[in-house]
Amino acid sequence: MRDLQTVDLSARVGALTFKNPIMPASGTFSEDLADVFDLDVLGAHVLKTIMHGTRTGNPTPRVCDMQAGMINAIGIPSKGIDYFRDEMLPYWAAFNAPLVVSISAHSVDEFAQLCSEVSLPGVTAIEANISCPNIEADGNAFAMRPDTTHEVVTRLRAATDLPLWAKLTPNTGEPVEVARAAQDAGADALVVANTMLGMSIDIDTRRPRLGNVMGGMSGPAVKPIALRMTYQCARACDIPVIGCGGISTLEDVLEFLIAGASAVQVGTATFQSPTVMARLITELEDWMTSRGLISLDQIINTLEAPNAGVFK
Amino acid sequence: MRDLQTVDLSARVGALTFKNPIMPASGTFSEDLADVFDLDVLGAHVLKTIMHGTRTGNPTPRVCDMQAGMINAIGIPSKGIDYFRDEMLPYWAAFNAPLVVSISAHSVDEFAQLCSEVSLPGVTAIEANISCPNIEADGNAFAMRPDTTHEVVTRLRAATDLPLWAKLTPNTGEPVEVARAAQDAGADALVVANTMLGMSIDIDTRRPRLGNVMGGMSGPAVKPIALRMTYQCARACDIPVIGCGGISTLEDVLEFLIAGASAVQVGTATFQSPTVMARLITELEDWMTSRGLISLDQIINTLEAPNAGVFK
Amino acid sequence: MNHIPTTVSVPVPQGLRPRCAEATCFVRSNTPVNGEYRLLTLDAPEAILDCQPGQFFQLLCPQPDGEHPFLRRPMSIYGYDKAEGRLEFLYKVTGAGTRGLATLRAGDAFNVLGPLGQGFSMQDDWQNLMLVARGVGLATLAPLARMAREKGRKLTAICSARSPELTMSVDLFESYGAEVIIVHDKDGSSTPEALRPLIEARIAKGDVDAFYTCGSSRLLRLLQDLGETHGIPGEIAMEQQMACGLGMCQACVRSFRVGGRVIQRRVCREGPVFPISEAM
Amino acid sequence: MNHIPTTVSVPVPQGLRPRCAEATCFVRSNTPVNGEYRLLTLDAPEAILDCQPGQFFQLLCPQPDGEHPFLRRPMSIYGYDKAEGRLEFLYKVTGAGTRGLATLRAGDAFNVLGPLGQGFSMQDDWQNLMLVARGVGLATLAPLARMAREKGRKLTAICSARSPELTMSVDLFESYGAEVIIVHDKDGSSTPEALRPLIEARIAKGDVDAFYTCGSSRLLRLLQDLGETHGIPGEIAMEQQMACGLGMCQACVRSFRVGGRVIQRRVCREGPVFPISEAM
Ligand SMILES: Cc1cc2nc3c(=O)[nH]c(=O)nc-3n(C[C@H](O)[C@H](O)[C@H](O)COP(=O)(O)OP(=O)(O)OC[C@H]3O[C@@H](n4cnc5c(N)ncnc54)[C@H](O)[C@@H]3O)c2cc1C
Ligand SMILES: Cc1cc2nc3c(=O)[nH]c(=O)nc-3n(C[C@H](O)[C@H](O)[C@H](O)COP(=O)(O)OP(=O)(O)OC[C@H]3O[C@@H](n4cnc5c(N)ncnc54)[C@H](O)[C@@H]3O)c2cc1C
Ligand SMILES: Cc1cc2nc3c(=O)[nH]c(=O)nc-3n(C[C@H](O)[C@H](O)[C@H](O)COP(=O)(O)O)c2cc1C
Ligand SMILES: Cc1cc2nc3c(=O)[nH]c(=O)nc-3n(C[C@H](O)[C@H](O)[C@H](O)COP(=O)(O)O)c2cc1C
Ligand code: FES
Ligand code: FES
Repeated sequence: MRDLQTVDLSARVGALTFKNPIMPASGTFSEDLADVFDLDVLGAHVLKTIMHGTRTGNPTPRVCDMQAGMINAIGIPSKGIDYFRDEMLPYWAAFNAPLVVSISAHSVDEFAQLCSEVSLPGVTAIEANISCPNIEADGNAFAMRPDTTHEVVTRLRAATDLPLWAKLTPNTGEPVEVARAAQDAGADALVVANTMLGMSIDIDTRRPRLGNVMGGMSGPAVKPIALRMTYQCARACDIPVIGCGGISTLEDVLEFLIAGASAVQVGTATFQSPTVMARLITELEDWMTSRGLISLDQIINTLEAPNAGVFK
Repeated sequence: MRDLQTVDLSARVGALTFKNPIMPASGTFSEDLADVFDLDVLGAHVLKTIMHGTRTGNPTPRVCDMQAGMINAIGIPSKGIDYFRDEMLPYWAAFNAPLVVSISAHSVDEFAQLCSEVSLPGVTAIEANISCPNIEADGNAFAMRPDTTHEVVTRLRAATDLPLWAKLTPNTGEPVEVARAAQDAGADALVVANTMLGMSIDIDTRRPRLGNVMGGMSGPAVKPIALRMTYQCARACDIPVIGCGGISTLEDVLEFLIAGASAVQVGTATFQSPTVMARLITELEDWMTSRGLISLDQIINTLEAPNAGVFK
Repeated sequence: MNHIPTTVSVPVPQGLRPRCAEATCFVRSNTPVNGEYRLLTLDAPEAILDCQPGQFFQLLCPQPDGEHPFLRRPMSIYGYDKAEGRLEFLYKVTGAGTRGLATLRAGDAFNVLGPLGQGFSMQDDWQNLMLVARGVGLATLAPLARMAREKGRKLTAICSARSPELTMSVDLFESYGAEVIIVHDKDGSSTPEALRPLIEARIAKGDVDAFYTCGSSRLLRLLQDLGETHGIPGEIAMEQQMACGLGMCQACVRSFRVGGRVIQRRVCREGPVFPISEAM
Repeated sequence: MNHIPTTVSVPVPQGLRPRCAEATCFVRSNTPVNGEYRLLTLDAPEAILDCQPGQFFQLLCPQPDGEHPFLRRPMSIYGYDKAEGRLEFLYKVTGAGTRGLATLRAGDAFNVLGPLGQGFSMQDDWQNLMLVARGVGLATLAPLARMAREKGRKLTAICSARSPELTMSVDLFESYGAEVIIVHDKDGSSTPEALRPLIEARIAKGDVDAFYTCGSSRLLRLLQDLGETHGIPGEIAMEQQMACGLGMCQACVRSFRVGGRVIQRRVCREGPVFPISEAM
């Protein structure tokens, strides 16, 4: 019997179904990657966060190395909503892969307005970047606290009929409370998580390695943080969680799925190897085949955790 | 003139002066290291956190690997205050290097009582581990919030005349507020920081790699987090900061000093190379000599940060 | 690979010849032994070659392609020779660290820390020794053969494996004059039920003053039971996940039954060798 | 080194021959050129050898002892030959990544991503070319020599260095028929003040239709000034810290003055070659 069944990679995230659970992380993906592989193999396309007006972003240098990862302080350079609607949307709408648009803003009003303005045909879901540590000083973003999260997600919920994802930050001390606040306010899914605030100094010049002094850490070094938060949020919430942080190998993908993620986003790994997402899809399929698994349900949320009860 | 001056490695931490700024991090050091090098070369000795009664610690496995670091869920196995007073203190008091005793407790009362009981002759300073993420579920410790920090440090301050250091956690979303709370409550110095809560899963068994499911990340992967917090706390507070997190090379030591640390603690690096602390002392001296520097004051808090104003 | 300079000398307490040290060794060879096992032979400095059977080293494993072992990996001393400057490990490739070990080639530099822990004892009245080992446990017990010969003891080695081809170190035991009994899963001779009468027969002949074993909890229970019944002491080498290997971190504890109480001991420091009667 | 398997083939859009690709190359040689520079010569697959002078590759650098470069490092194409399957980089050892490059030995596998970015143009009416380069900028400008010869253009190369011994690539320029002028710091011939009359004399003779340069902001300002005064266009190759190298992350922006406005462009995508008149 088993031989007759084929592996079904499809991933359900609330009401949406993606043909596989692999999608890019916001800010690490653009049309430029189409030079390297066929972007339609991806489960979804997630765009760099856009803001309402045009913005330059942070001073350079905007990136630096660390052991097993990188730190970025790109900021959110943005060409604004008009450019998105007129130039970007038509380009992405031509793909089969569903389009997820990431948005952000400095105030709740602006956020809600942008949310309603990007709710256009061709857009499949909206990812609310309520967590970018570069927008406000010291990493303070809406997602740092349950109350501010609840407030902004409530307003975003009212502003769109599209599926709404809230992207959380690992910089908060209350990840579970923030996740619940997003759920209670009507988010359809959680993206867990954005970058961790860090810093690096050039000892020869005694200057920060980033123009912005501090920046967001990503890559393998932060994977255990994102995995822990994914596990915490998946246990605490009923809405699906999309894992994100340091994913670069098949083992990483499986760790997040086992911890409870319904899908995953891949960021920094694409900078090391632009074809990594396409490879992960193939490797996941091969791995499932070799183990006789036919559905992601046989992997997602299957952690054997005898002592897990002691954690919230 | 310069040739006549010799490098002075001594490090001032409030009223205390250490002969150099290198000391071990709590929990990564014990008398066993005396088999490897002369422990009197160190700036100070910092012991594994003790609690009042006897405790077993967490289930095994207690440690696992990650890229560029490790995760531990040792917990605080403790032989209690009597064993400390009768067995450990006499051993450590025989060294010239000053002794720093790390303590912790589950309640403010117990914490204060232990603090007063360990304030014995032979003890130079007390490090309050108000941040160990394994003690309470999900990493919630006193140092997660300014109010609980203020409360416990106030009580500890009243319980001892010895210099009191507060060891902070990177798991909080309010590191600066917590640091200020510790300072306001009378701490003499801050140790920045303890481990970051993370998790790892064995995909073959689908079990957590740690008996305790989650644990504290340490090593090079977390260095940018600890460095960022050191910088934030050193700018926000008047009391000295002792940097801790991922320090394994001379460059790391210098990064923390430049960011504002008055001294540093070395933990996980000792597991990779037990002689690392002794080497760092020599390398620091050589580096200063080669650059004609004679005092740590020429390094500490010398970050050139044109944009730093935008950060708290 | 991680960068651990070993050229910088560090101050050592007056009069203390380091009991253990970090040292850079050079690979002589690193060859497959049978299916899953490899033998790593190193040129090692004298300073780290005052070893006891049962002690171990903490190996800083190279990073194999795409994997990143960070902590050192504990490995029993399989062979050592101070005069020749030789140190050997017999290892099974199981994960990132041992896959890293498998990449070592002749001439490579390789950082080790040791010797660590407490080795086997061989008390004066333990004249007739019986060793029961399986799989990688043989790596740990093998140096007992030379020790037994040096001390003029009689050694019987029961070597257990999945199938007869997979037994290891038989030649080594025999070269030191040990009697070797091979048992295996294929014919059922390796089960505790089959081993019990075999061992009891030897005990009856007065041929067993002490047991040595390693690893398998089925064997441990069998030997604990036989030991208690017949008043035969013995030692077991145990394993546990480690970080420091020196006794500092308390990662490697296991529970032991001592005088009616259950206590925790560090495998790296109080062990890895413990009395069979106390192991759990 | 990081693990990037390149054997798995990935789906590429119908009809698109990848403009750039990840590929495993093999090191032919990696030799010192003078004090600080090294020449890395690779055996490279055909698929990545449709290069233009001025384009670059993103190199996945091996980890040197104790250092951990994570991001790829951008390097200009110094030489390439599709027929021969050869790709060359001339690099200066400055930090962790380039120290890692320096550890590569003949036969080593090495992962590169490219060719990337927009190379130099050589418009039809640019018949007399003048190139002004210093230090590592020579690595970027060197392939222009062959391009000029192939297109039958006349090339004058002003090579600047700290001292005469440190000039590089002079033979390479001359082998393609370029006239080489060496200037250096020791006799002061490399300052903008000394270069200006030298270049102006050539301009006066009608010998300069276009400039090419790279790197130094003092040279840029001199050439911008001369270009504006005499109506001479030109191109500059610029540098900036990069993460992706493909245009995705916006790490590598620089400011440009275009039509009275200051705009930001990505060095990796719109560049690294830009009009001299727009550079800032
Ligand atoms: C004192 C002692 C002596 C040993 N002697 C030998 C020997 O001579 N030959 C041999 O092949 N093996 C021996 N082992 C087991 C060996 O340490 C492990 O097989 C090895 O650490 C596995 O590492 P890995 O990265 O390949 O596997 P992984 O499974 O990827 O290791 C993951 C982590 O778990 C730890 N770990 C995994 N298995 C064990 C284990 N059995 N014991 C302790 N830690 C483990 C690793 O050290 C690492 O930190 C010994 C273990 C101990 C404690
Ligand atoms: C398009 C382009 C072409 C280049 N061509 C060459 C060449 O042909 N030969 C050559 O020697 N160098 C060239 N460089 C510079 C080269 O990229 C850097 O010297 C190299 O990245 C330094 O890396 P490192 O780790 O050794 O130094 P580190 O100083 O340790 O690098 C730290 C970080 O800064 C980045 N960085 C440092 N210097 C530069 C720089 N000048 N430009 C961009 N990023 C930098 C590194 O990539 C790394 O991310 C080029 C740069 C660019 C952008
Ligand atoms: C260069 C860069 C730019 C990023 N820009 C954004 C962004 O605009 N919006 C956002 O929500 N996250 C952004 N991120 C965070 C990523 O989407 C992702 O959450 C994070 O990098 C962790 O995943 P990774 O380790 O796989 O990269 C950015 C990350 C990087 C490295
Ligand atoms: C095995 C282990 C045990 C630790 N135990 C303690 C402890 O008992 N008390 C404490 O305050 N910190 C403890 N820590 C945290 C360290 O003191 C240090 O803050 C942390 O590891 C970061 O530094 P590092 O990266 O240099 O190790 C422990 C860390 C490790 C790795
Ligand atoms: S491994 Fe650290 S105490 Fe045993
Ligand atoms: S390096 Fe990423 S956009 Fe240029």
